[in-house]
Amino acid sequence: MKFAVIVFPGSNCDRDMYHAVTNALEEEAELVWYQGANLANYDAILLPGGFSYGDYLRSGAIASTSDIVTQVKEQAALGKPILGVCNGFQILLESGLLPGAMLQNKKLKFMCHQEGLRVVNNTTMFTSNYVQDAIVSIPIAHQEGNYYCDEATLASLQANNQIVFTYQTNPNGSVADIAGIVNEAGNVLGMMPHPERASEAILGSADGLKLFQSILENWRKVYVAGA
Amino acid sequence: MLQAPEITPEVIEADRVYQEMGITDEEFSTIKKILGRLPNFTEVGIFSVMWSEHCSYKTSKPLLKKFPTKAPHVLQGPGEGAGVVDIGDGQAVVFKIESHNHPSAVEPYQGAATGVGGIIRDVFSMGARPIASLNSLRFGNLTNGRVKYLFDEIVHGIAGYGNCVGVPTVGGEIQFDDSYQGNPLVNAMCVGLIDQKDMQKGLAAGIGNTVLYVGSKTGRDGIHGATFASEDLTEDSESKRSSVQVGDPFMEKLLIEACLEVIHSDALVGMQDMGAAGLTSSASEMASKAGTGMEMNLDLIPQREENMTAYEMMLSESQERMLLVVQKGREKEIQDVFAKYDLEAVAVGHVTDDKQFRLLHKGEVVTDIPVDSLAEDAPVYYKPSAVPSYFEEFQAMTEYLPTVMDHADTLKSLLQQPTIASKEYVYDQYDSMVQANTVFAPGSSAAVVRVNGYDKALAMTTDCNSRYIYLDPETGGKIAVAEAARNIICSGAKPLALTDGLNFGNPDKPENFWQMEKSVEGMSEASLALNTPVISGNVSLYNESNGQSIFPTPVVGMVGLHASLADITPSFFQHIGDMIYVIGETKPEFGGSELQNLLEKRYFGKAPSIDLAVEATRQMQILTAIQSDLVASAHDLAEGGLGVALAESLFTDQQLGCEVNVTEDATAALFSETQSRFLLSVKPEHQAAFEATIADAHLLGYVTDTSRLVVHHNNEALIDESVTQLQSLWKGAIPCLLKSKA
Amino acid sequence: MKKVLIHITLKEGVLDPQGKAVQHSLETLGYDTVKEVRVGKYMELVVEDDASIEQQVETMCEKLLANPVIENYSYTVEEVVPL
Amino acid sequence: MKKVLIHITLKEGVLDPQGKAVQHSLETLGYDTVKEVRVGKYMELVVEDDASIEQQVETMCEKLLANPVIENYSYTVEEVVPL
Ligand SMILES: Nc1ncnc2c1ncn2[C@@H]1O[C@H](COP(=O)(O)OP(=O)(O)O)[C@@H](O)[C@H]1O
Ligand SMILES: [Mg+2]
Repeated sequence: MKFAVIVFPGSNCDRDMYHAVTNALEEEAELVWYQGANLANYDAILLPGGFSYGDYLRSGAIASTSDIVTQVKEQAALGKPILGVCNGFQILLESGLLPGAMLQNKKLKFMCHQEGLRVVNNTTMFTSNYVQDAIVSIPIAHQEGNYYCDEATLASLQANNQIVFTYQTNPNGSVADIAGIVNEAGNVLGMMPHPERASEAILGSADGLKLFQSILENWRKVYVAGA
Repeated sequence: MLQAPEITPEVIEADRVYQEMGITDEEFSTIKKILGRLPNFTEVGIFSVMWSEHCSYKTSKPLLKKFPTKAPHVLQGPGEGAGVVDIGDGQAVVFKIESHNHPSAVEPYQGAATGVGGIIRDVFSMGARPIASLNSLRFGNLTNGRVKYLFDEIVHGIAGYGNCVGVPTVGGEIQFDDSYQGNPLVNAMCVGLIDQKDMQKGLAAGIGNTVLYVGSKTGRDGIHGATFASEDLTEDSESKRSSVQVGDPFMEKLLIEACLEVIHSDALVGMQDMGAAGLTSSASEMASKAGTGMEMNLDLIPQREENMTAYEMMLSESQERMLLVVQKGREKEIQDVFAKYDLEAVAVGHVTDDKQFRLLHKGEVVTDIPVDSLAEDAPVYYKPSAVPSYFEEFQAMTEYLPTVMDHADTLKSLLQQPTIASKEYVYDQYDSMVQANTVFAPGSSAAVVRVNGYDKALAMTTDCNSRYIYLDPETGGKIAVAEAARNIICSGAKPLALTDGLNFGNPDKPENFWQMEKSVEGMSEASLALNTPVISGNVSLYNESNGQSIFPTPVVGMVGLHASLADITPSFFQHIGDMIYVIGETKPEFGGSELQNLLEKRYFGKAPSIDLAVEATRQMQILTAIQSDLVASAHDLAEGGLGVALAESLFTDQQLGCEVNVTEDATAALFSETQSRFLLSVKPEHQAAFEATIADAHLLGYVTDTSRLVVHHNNEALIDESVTQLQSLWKGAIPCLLKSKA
Repeated sequence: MKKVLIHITLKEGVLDPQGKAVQHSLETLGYDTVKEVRVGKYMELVVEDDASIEQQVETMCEKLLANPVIENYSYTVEEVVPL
Repeated sequence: MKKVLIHITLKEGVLDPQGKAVQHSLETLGYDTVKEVRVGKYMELVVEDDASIEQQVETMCEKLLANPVIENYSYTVEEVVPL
């Protein structure tokens, strides 16, 4: 399986994501500069964390206007798995691929530590390797991770089972403890915690690896004969 | 502010305008001799920044010569952007520490942020990828409103910049003492990783080669920052606020990626960042080091503001700028790489053969100076030194022996002293994990960052107990180096080398100069004894406010190498039933201790003594034990002594406890700060092998499952406290102080 | 040249953590007469003259400068007074 | 009740990385008529009526709301129109 890791100016978890796929998952990945790429060549698209465009204006806002996001939308419409982590999630929100918006953390400070997450939906292509309602340890590192959406949107997220991860102890003020959501079709996941930083035990947790393994297994089921 | 280029050379001399730029009468006549004529306004400005303490080390040079700087594993010692040390496999580690004290006192957020940015540039301009940042901070008393503001904003600034550029902040240290009230210290350290074949030097070699300017445009910010850093902080500093620089970490991130891409091109000849004294120092140093000259046309310099003078452009300290020298005719290859990152690389000059530093502006030659004179002819001052009377008084005192009635209460108070208390409030704001190599994030003795793809890791730490150095600079200097090495050893790594950040008061006061002299001597001795040469560093003088000097604070930044990932050792107790040992004898030593601070609210008497031979032997024994897999956890004993170390070893979410027994004087056993001691835990099956490896190991007790810290004295209960409760006091202390009303 | 002044504010009903924090700090400083604080953005753009300037500013706000999920915007256009 | 509108802007000559990035992004989106962007803050305070309100706002700005080292501020006081 071939993953694209999109690199925007200011992305800084791009190499981490690449490492998680190539070394921990042991699949193929490419760092794809945001200009001049053709995303049709990849089986899955990863939008890494960091500070695209310095997080100036609003996190993810400037990146969301770039041409490559138009391509991401096209690939999403084809049903390919798209994962946005942290700044990647913010870009997905700003571009309208996922509903809602990010506000500053309620304590107005950047926060970086391991966080306990609950897998509230293990039926997605990103979470099928987790046990439903399992508690996993995956770090967060953000200043604008306070997920906001209006009540109608929240109701529809809940009705469609689009909430995938919630925080055990809400660190940032997110509506309904939301840490990660999928789109209605289920192939676009945005999450603030960093599974790529939790893909090897030596880094403190390997709980994030299952997420990448889920993507791989579900892809194999569809595309690899006999799998 | 001085910015009147129409002031003629004659007026400069007659009205001694140069004095306002920090040039003395003698220095001015030297300049006249060098040029064979009167310097113009721009030239005086250029000399003033290049000959400032910050750039020329004119008062500290004689001291820095004392540092041992060579060893077979040192690939680059002091003299370049950062020092470089061999770590095998054709790789090297690059590191340096730098102060940003004065800017941070004036505008704490931006001062700290640009400090981080500056040291990161020093590292990637060597061709290394920055892989970790650390910082060493000093503040006054956290009950003071201004101190709270400085503290919050400085931390916020470090986080704001470091998180955005994507370099994990993995460690550091913070101490609080009244002497830093108006003059906080912000020392930032950056560690980089490089393939030895990619090592760059800041050389303007090759006559005719092109000089490229890359990065942010030049504005009027930071003009005279270097000279500003070389003066006392006075009320007047408020009015120098126009020198405040603003950092752009996004620009820095683009520069990192572009510069690290460009180093693979053989069209690149040399690269240097524009740090202190901006364009002036980077350009003149690159030429001087290469034995060439340089000519630049200032009309071509990208400018952010209108009508900038030559003087302003040359002295500007706008951030995020780099100077490159590239082969003539191959500029395009380099420019294309920068263009990918939306960066313009502008040709602004060329390398010449006449060893002159020549600048053109609006068709006129505005500067024509022998380039070597800027770097090499800077004056060197041998300042008088005098033993301060306080030192003689302290040495003559009888041993200070505190009386402690309730050891449990005292332990709780010590855990809440801000210098000892948890710094989680601070480091939670730092992205300590980006790059996905952080094995030990802040909170450990030393930070550990693995070298991805290899079975090895780097340990790093910053340390400096300035109270000991105040009491006895020579002994304190030794302790600072030894303590850094202890932290590295405890993590299971071998110390490689150190970088030093020398923060002192006004060196014109003989007592201050004596402190500098003695602490450098002590540090040098310890560096030799522990085989950790000094490979880079920084000097920050005139750290005073309202006439009061800071405690002498020569910060040590040290890096060590884990020969294997298997050697990485935590500083917390690991398993129920493990045996707890303290290594080394304990004497009643309380001068400069946290207990003295707690009980007396001041420091006096003698600093704890240190025997470097014992230190070196013990460190090697412990490393051997760790490498033989005999040690479950290792923690050095520092502020607050054994009591605090025991508590800290239990502060995990594992719910462990301990039960230990101390003999003789309980106060000394628990709170003395005798040096060269360690707290180790060992699995019972390793007892014999462990005791055979380590001399001076005293069995204290065991790790328990009770989640209580229990200390017996001569087998009678002395302390029996809930670990959870101790931990919450320790964790809550700083947030609680910050919330308290001023 | 025109100067465009843009105000971007959080929509009513959207929690404003920054405004809350500012209000709290003001209270701590003794300003308890301050009942509410909302923090927004203010931008000044220098734009070349153009008949359709208002419409352009509007699309800039829609596309980039404001996030319609949480923010409102308003703007005014002024003459740039030459110095 | 009064409503206080406060504008906080960077002093002239102080680098505005955010404004630069926004301008560049607008340029990329085709708005190359935008020559400069400066980003500041805008705050709305609801404050109890008081004769010395202006002076109070001034000290709030000096002490907390603006950073006088790099920022300027200005404000206007309005009546709160009851709904
Ligand atoms: N206290 C010190 N100990 C050892 N080396 C030092 C010390 N201070 C400065 N140096 C070295 O002198 C050189 C010049 O330092 P500095 O001017 O601070 O560097 P830069 O110009 O990159 O900011 C560097 O190589 C630095 O490592
Ligand atoms: Mg430098």
